[in-house]
Amino acid sequence: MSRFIFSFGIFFLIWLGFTSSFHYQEVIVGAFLSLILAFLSYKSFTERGLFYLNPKRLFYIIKYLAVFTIALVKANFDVARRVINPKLPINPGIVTYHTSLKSDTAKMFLANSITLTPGTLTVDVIDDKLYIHWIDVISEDPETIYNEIGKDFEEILKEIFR
Amino acid sequence: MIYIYAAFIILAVFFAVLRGLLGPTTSDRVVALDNLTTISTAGLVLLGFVFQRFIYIDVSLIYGVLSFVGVLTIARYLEGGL
Amino acid sequence: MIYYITSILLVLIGMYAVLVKKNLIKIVIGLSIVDNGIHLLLIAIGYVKNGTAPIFSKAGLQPNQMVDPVPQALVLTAIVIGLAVTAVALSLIIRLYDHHKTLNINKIRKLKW
Amino acid sequence: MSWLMIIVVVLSVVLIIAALFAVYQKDLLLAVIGTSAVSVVLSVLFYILQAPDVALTEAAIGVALTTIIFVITIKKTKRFEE
Amino acid sequence: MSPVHFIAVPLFAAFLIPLIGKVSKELVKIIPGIVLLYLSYLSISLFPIGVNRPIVEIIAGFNPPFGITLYYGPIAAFLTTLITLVGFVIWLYSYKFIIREPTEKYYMLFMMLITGSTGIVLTGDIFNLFVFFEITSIAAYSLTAFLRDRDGAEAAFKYLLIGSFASTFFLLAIAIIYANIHTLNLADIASKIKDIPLTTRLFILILIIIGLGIESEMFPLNGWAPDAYSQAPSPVGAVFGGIVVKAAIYSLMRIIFLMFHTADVLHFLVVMGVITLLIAEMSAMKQQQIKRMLAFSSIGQMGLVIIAFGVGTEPSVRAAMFQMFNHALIKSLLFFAAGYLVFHSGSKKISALDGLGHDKPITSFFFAFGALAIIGLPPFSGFWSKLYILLSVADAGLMVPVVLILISSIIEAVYYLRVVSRLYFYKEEATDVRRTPVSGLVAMGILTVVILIVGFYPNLILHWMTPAANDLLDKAAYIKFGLFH
Amino acid sequence: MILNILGNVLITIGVIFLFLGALGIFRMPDVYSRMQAGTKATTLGALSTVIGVGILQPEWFWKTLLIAIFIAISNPISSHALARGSHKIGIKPFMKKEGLDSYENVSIEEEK
Amino acid sequence: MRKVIAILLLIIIGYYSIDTILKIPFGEGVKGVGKHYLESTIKETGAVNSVTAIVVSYRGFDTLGEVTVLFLAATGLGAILYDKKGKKRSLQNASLIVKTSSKIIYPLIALLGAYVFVHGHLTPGGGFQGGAIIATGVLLMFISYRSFETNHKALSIIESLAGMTFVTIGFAGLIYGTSFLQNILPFGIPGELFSAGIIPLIYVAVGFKVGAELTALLDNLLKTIK
Repeated sequence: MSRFIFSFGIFFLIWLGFTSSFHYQEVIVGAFLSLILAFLSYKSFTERGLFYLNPKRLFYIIKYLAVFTIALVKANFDVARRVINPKLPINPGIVTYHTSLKSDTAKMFLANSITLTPGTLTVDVIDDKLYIHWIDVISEDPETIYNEIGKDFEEILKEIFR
Repeated sequence: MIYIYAAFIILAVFFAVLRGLLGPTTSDRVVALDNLTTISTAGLVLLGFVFQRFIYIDVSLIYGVLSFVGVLTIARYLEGGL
Repeated sequence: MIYYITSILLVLIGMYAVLVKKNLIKIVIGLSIVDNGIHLLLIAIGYVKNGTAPIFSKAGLQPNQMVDPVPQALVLTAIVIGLAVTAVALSLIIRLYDHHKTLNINKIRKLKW
Repeated sequence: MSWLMIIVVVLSVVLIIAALFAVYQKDLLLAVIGTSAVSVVLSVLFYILQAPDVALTEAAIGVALTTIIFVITIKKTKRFEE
Repeated sequence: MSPVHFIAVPLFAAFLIPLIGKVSKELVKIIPGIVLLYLSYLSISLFPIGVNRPIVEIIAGFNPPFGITLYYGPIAAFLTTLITLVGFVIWLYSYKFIIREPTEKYYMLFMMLITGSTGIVLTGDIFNLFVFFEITSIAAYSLTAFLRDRDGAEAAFKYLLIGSFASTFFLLAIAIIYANIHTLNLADIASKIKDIPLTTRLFILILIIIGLGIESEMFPLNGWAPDAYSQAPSPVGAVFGGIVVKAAIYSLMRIIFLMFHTADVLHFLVVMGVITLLIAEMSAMKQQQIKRMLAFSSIGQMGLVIIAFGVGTEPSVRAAMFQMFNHALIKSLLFFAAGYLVFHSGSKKISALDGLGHDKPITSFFFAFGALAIIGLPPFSGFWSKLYILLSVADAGLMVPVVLILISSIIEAVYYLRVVSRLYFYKEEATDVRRTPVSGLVAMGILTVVILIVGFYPNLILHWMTPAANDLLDKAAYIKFGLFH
Repeated sequence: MILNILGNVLITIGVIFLFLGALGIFRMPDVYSRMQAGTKATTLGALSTVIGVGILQPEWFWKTLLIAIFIAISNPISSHALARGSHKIGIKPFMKKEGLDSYENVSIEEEK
Repeated sequence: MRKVIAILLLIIIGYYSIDTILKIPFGEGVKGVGKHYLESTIKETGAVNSVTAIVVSYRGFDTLGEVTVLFLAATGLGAILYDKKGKKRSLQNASLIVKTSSKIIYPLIALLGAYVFVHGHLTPGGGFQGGAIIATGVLLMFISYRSFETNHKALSIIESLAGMTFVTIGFAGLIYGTSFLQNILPFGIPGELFSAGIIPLIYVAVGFKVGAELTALLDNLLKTIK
């Protein structure tokens, strides 16, 4: 039930975003469509439902967004640096990253975040191992990899999906 | 202002197309295509702003969604899925 | 003007592919390029300088600043028809490939071409 | 020449290049990527020609569906032209 | 009671069939028959009205040239009647002939083919014509490839290639027309066509002749036809010969007479018709397969019709219409008979038909009957139409075509009689014990009876041809009715 | 006024990064590095352009935000799928030192 | 040889078409039928989007034909690729990221499709585009999950019912109005969601139909024959 309400809410919000209008007809049709869609797909859409709306989790979600944005901007300046000056030392390679996250959604967010942060690109996720293409492999030590690549995200995501 | 935007976008399209033409492997070209669609998505929003029509934004939205599926299909083909 | 020339060039490139290429899928690609060229031509015909889309979504839009909606409606129909034809053609290709194990038009010569 | 005109010229050139690429490429998958690029650029051109309806349709059908059915067919048959 | 039923009802049936298919497979087979029966009834009851005064049916409540109109004039009345009747007979024949799965899809495609053909005949809007053309052709492509054990896919691909090329040209022509005179209604275009510069008009004419000529099997554009006819299931061959080509040729002639009615164009048509006729008959002579032979013969007959239209006088157009009517019936009969002959002999070759006349007397009789009718021997109906065409062409002073038509008739007689003689005068032990189903025989019987009746009383049909011919020739009336109803 | 400047600045940044992304895929040495440059720079570029437009035109904001969110989700995914695909068809990453490819011997496990 | 002939042919075609087309004035005001449509769209159909008004109302018959063409393509594909032995998709596993994300994105794409076809008379888009978007969403699931199956029976029932709805709306116009496909509902206030008479109804039917058809088409194409 909580999953159903959660998906309905998300769909409805997105509908409002699509129409950008609070005209009563739009709202009615939107609610109706969201209801049908939520009924059809709530099982696959979300694993946990309303669980994400816990204030503590909301706080972490906001924190996650902030960290993510900063990382994205940093990553871009990194890219800019490399693009403008391709002579910079690089040492590309694919490394294994062990994650302790359990939920699939969490892993997906972690992988996407890693892709968008400086110098890394997720190639595959198998069980709890992420294979990451790293443009400048500093070391192959799992501890260093963990700290360098995904520590910030993983800690926050752990809180969100706990 | 608009000239600067246009210049940058044209240059971006130029390099993406160049990579698409040169790209030694298939993946390179698909990356170029993906890039081209992303540039177009942003460019369409900008153009919509220039034309001052709100409804044009819809096109951009759908563009983003569908080109994503297209690229994903090609990627799945490459990895032997599909 | 540039639209007209571009569209005709597209049509010609597509027709070249259809007439010269031996590969079945290439031929269908050529057909779809020809279609695209004609669609561009139609839309360019309907364009009006400094016009805007024929959608009265906000106040103050006058019909005389709008581009011609008719070619757009025609192109919508034509695009869908093009998709249908492409789909049928590709399914035929799949069947031909199952039968002959080749996509080369010269090797599928049970019937005279 | 206004900035829009320059963009249109660039896009037209890209369009022709992509079409030629699609026709001349021996690898059918790349040819399909070429047609996809043709559709992408074409849809931007439709947008500039103030036809959002058509641009949307081209995005939905040209960029996504046509590409996808071509890719599926290639998967079912053969990727390289003899 | 309005002409829109001709399009909407079969379409509704096509949409309905999958639903019915969930309930009963047998019902799926019956529904097209019911629909076609209703349409035949409708066409016969609307016929006298349409002949007296064209019915212009407005779609969606917008007056022409803004909305789409259906123009149900004498010629359209005649052709819809022909299409629905032939369609009904073809359904009757298919009832037992199409046993291969997926039958449901066969009937859906068949219904949509009928929709498309009637649409081509009825519509009064050039882009709508294009849409119906596409419906017809896509249905035809799929039906050509319907049987899996033949080279149907190859023939269908060839057909599709040529067909899409044609439709591209047609679309280009529509684009140019719209760009110049900003209208799509046929009557409106006809009244404004003079505003287009001459060279542009010429280019449009060429595009349209290529675009529509392909479906009407005009000479350099008919490469698809023999393969498609021979690889498709027999009833589908009958559909092509009896329905699709007729609709296509009508639309071509309608556009030419409305927009480009000049002496030069008509002469060009005569020349094309003669070339089509001669080449087709020569090729038919050489064929080893019976259905390919029928296909070439069909192309030849279309050449004859094009010549008659090209002469452009009232008697010649009348004769052309009559010939179209005869050809639709006789060619369907021939395809039906050939279908079962091929089925019984187990081979598509003409040489495999030896002695079937003794083994399968009824089917063979129908084939022989059709062959004699299409050659144009009295008292069959084919005789009259050929005679009228010859007379009208001679009246117009075109002696060379007359001679060539006569020569081609002799060629035609030779190759048809060759098949008939093989059927009856060669002895061979036949072992096939399968019977021709009753529904097939009934279908052939109906056609035979109609051919005989028309053969004895040609005025029965010819009487209605005069308004039809006038309808085609009288551009002013078309514009008047089409625009201001 | 401030919104106006902010929006224009965002768009400018976005456009520059779009350009840099394209330049990146042009100049980088191998597919994976190109993907990295392409994904990151175009994602930020598109995000910032789109949001910039949303700020300039306040009633468009929600829709542009949706586009931005969608781009942020979909871009890395397609990039990842492409990287995986490239590796599967045997495109080796450019490496200075041998043996840094820990993904080399991992095969796709079958779906249960 | 074939190349030379083709190029010669193309040069001829190209010359004449360029010659013809360059005579067409570019960008000079709307004339003829188009002008009338622009001036009277709101008055005569109640739709804000003239293109939609033309597609569904003025030239609604074309749209019926268009729907038929797509239906025909789906049917024809089914007939051409028919196989008695039943068919199965062969898919390798997608990666976890793709799987998880397509689960999340798929309903959103469906919602977007629904948005597009419900708002056909107000914004760009309409039934075809909406249907195509929904089918693309389903395709996303097809390529991510090997076990994802659509209910064929339901699809074909949706297809049939939607098609019949379209024709029935047409006949309703014939019975309660004066002509086939005529608008028999009130126009409402232009710009609102519930306006423009039968246009939204037709577009919803078309959307469902196109979505179901394209899904069936893709499904048919994805399944191997062996």
